[in-house]
Amino acid sequence: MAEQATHGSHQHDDVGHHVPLWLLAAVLLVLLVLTFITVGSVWWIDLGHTGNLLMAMIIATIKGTLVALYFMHLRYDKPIIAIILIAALFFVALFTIVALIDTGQYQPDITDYRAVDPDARSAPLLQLQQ
Amino acid sequence: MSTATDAESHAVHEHPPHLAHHFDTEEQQFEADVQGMWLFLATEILLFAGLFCAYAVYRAHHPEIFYHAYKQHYLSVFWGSVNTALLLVSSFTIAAAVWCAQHNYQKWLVWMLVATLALGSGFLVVKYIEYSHKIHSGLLWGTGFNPQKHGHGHDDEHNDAHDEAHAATAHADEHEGDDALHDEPADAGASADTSAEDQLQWVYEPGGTGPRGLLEPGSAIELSEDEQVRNVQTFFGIYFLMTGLHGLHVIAGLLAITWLLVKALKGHFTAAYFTPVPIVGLYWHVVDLVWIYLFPLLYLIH
Amino acid sequence: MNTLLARLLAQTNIDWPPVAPEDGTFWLPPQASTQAPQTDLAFYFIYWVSVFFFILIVFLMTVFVFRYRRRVEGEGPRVNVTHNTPLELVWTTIPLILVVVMFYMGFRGFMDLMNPPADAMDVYVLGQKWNWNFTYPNGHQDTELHVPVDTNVRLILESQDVIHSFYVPAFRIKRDAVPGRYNKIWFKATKPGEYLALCAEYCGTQHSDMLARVVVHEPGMFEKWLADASDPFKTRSYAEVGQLVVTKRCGGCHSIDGSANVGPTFKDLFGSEVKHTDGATVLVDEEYVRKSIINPQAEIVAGYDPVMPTFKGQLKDREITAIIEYLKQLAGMTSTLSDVGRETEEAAPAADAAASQPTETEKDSE
Amino acid sequence: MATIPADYSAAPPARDNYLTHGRGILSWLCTLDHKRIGVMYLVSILAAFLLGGIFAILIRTELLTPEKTIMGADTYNQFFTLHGAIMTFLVIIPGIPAALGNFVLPIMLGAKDLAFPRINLLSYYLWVAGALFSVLAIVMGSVDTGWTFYIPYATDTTMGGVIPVLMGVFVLGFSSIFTGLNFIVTIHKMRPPGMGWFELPLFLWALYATAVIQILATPVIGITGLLLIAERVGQFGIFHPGLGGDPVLYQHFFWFYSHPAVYIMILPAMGVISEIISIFSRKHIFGYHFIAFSSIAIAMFGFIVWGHHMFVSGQSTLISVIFSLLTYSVSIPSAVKVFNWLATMYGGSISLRAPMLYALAFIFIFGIGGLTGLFLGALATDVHLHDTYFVVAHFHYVMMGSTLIAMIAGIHHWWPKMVGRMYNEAAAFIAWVFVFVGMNLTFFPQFIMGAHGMPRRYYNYPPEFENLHQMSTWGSYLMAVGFVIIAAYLLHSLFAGRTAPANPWGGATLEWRCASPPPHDNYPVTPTAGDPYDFSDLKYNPQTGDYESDRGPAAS
Repeated sequence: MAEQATHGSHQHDDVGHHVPLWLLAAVLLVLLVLTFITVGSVWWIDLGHTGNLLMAMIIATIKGTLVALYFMHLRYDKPIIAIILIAALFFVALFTIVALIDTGQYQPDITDYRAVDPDARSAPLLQLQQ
Repeated sequence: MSTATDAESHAVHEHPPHLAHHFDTEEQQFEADVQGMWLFLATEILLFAGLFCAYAVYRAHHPEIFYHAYKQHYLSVFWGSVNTALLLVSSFTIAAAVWCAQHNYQKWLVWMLVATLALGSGFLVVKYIEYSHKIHSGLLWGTGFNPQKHGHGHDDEHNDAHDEAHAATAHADEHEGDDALHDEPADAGASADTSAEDQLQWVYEPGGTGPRGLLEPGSAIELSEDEQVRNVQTFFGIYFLMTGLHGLHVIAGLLAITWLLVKALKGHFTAAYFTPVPIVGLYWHVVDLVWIYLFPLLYLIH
Repeated sequence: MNTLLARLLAQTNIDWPPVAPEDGTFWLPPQASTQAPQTDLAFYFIYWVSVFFFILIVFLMTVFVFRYRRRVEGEGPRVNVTHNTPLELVWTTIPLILVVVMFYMGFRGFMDLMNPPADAMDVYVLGQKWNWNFTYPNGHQDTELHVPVDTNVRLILESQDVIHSFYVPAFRIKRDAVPGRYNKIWFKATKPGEYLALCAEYCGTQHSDMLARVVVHEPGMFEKWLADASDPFKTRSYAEVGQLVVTKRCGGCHSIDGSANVGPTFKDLFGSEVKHTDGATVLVDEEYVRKSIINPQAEIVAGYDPVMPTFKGQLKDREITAIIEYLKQLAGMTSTLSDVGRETEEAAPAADAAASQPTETEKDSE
Repeated sequence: MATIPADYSAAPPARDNYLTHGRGILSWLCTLDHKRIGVMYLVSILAAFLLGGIFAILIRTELLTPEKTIMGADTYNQFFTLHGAIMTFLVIIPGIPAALGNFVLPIMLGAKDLAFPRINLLSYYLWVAGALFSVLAIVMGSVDTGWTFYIPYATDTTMGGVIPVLMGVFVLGFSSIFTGLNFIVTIHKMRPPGMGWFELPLFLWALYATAVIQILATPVIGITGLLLIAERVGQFGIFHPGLGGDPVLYQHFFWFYSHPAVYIMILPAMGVISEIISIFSRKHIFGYHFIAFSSIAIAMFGFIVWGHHMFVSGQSTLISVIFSLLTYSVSIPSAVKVFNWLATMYGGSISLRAPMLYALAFIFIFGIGGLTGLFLGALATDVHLHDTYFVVAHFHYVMMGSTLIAMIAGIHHWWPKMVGRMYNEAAAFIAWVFVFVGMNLTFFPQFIMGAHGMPRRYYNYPPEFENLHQMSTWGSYLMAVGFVIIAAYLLHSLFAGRTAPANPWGGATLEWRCASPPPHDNYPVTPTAGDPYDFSDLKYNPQTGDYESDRGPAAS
């Protein structure tokens, strides 16, 4: 992580990297095409619910990386910036995955509760078998 | 990162105008600003993480709600795609604005910022259209979820539903707990669907006393037996939270770009000093990044 | 050690069974369930490891402070070693091994606790704002948890309003009662006696009064108690049953001697006029008492908070009639239904007629 | 205690310094100088600490007898909620980073100020806004939900103060984020020549690890607060069971932030203790790399353990087992730090001045606090001990006994640098005895009560715990007396304290190379940093009571 910025100091050095305009335009075009594919896939491609979700997420991630790399100059910045973004995304994933696993594990408790008819509660209900 | 200039030559160095007294070189200041902004953007990403996690949990365990919402075409894919395109292009224009600032094309910089503002405002207009359609059709969160048949047969109350729309939109946008709205939260939802008085209004009882935490399916519209999906209000709870919070961030972004535009018009940005432009640009790109994920998750559930 | 514990835990006369009666150890309450020995084993293992390391740290610290104290300001250190990687590895791996053992001991007890045996007797525990309600397999509902000794009992916890937590220190069990879902926990009581169950998750004003008596019966006594509790009318008059139900369910908020409490007192209440928050004054008659039990929030007596939970589905009609009779007795009126379980005239409301024939009661309690 | 030279002049420091640089209230309220913002933070945080402490004393007085002693049940519930909320969000999370960190970090780096001075001032005013929201909450009907705001109680309670407190928490979250953001960028971008990552003082490593947690965890409490407000105002039904929501999911949201938050509290305290132990033993810190990396390890492990707050809440067995195992990973770095401090003291030249007294108390109390955490990490024992006074005692030992005591140690350590005055050592020793004895007398009996099954937040407790509660209440009075004595002699030192030399304790980090109190710009010329724990070149000068470096005059 130690990035010692050793460079000659000169008057009015231009800070930050110049991303050429044509590259920006190209990235925009790719983004629009990808959006078109995502929306189009609703009617043309059907990989089942989870398949469609996965495809949509992959396309969205590609679009996201393109925006981050070129529009946000991530590709030309110091590695610490990429580390910050990746750390944030890692903790988003950690939080979501653990919440998913846990809610998945105890979901039966909720569905059992909802399956029981409230009015029958006064009688000795043993609808809950297991 | 330590300064490259040794102590002696620094003292003799004449201090460039935009360099803060506690920084040694402009390069150091610019990189510090960019790193600081990226750290703030990490917190924005994690702020939305809470909503994405709630979305993931409720879609994983009640997928039928999300497929039902899609099959009923509650959200219009057309307007969603338009919004996505608007934000992508606005992302391009602000990136171009950074390029213009770096190359000292001050006139083009102004035009690019104006374009970004226009596209961003367009996004909000489309959001307004979508929200008013939801409110008109009674597709709200929590107890406000009482869907009527869409469009036909409801022109007569169109006007007052329209007025309700403003109240509810304001409500939807400032749902972040503006306690001014605290006093009649349920009414905003209930009064929105004036034609629903006669239907059995499921009275929301606090705590678990509700019928096992299950809300009646949309009784107003004819649903086949297997389509009787309960708790569809969860979808709209998450929809309005996500798009509402995102909408607030779009508004904040537009305000920041307006501030940039004013400074650009005054000619504050030159090739030597233009740092605020990429900083606001980074913020705008993250707002676009969040929408890139929101769009497929909410609009394209097939 | 126990005498010190006795002085620390001063015994005063209380109607609740003590949480920590005499025969616990200095640290832990008595072991009254199969879960307790496992938990205590893990507790004491961690305890002695902690004591060892704590005394080691404090001893070393005090020795260093006196042996290497600074005699004159500015004096340098006696030794100048600044790092020793093998030593660092030693005091990383040893604690690591110890904590993994601690994890395993806690894990073993927990797995046992989280997997109720199949043959367990099911008791439904309903937590509501500020009392517990237990539903036994034969449908009898009670505010006390009675269990036979040496029998697996599975508690199925649910809540009516906010999160509560069912906690019996003597059994070392605790589980939240979360509204909107079932939570399960089981225990096998090993020592007959009376224990205290408390609410461990904050739930409002009377969170600290949300207690329940847990009675572990000698072998064979439980069935006798359940039969009697399921049908109190067989051996008692309506008024006596009413007194039983009122002390169990209503005593927390309504006093019977006129003293102030969360709810209005029951003394001389029946037949009197009460003013409601909306200004209307109503005669307290049978219908009013019945309505206040089923839907208390509809009319609240002026000057009291609307905190009374509904007892709909928890009290059978006969029990409500019994409460009414007891209220009449408290108001000095003669009770028209004081005879024990025999044919009674039609004075009681129609709904009660079905309940008066003895044969009905068995079917009713199914 | 160590001999103290007699001939100190009581004259105030004559030179121009950051205190005399600007005059008038505006020069303070609109200052961009990190030192002034640090002092303003310190005063505000100590005021909030006083308010929280008053609630604590009232709660302890109420618990003298099982039944009603001085207040009703609702008032008691409000007081412990406010005590919890004020102490965590207003005092102990911003405590060391914002008050001491703001003041010391730039000087330790030889820098003129933090990377973003304006954001630093914004962070202070966000803290003030958070405090005002808390006061507004008290006025608007107070809040009785406990500082955890568990749903559905937090959405169903009729108390009017819940929303203002949540807005306060949201605003304080961003105040914490901006402090963390400032520290990370400053440490990355503004280190002096000669200071690589491994010449960084350990207090800065601790602040860096804390800042990483602040950036990555605080936004989640932000969104949790928003969702809770939305739940209350608009009945969104994300968490509320009555609308198909899941209250246990709320607990995941809440604890995902709140456990890392306890490491936001303890890490800076460990940083302060590392500095003090090394300086007052006049010996190079032992195992620098291990202490530095254990700070980062605690920050990272802190994110994967939050489930141990939910073992009995209906969390699934699989996830509970995983969280219990991971929870033990966090105890190892803390143990490594304690052992390294002891190794630092071995063979040193230990001077028992006030900061060192509190550092030793820290090791003693954090020892108990940390080890009792092991009981709560094991699944079987946590089922018995969860939500009892055992937990209350554990987190008070770790928060009150460790972080607060370390903050007091830090205040005593940098007091000469902050105000240019020395305080009375004898009074400091007396106050230390009161605080140390009072703290242990207050919270150790609670371990016994908790293990016997005394639940948390009980207004009317089973009578058999009466004696233990009375011991605990008397202990809290002792501690309160101790804090009053501290406040007395520190305020006294402002006016009549001896003039402080630049380096009274003989520290080797950069902040001791500038004057006490430092000039507005800290250093006319950025100093070159060396090994932060190399005391060999510092000689003690009895006349001035100062440690002078023979590598040339202090850069004052």
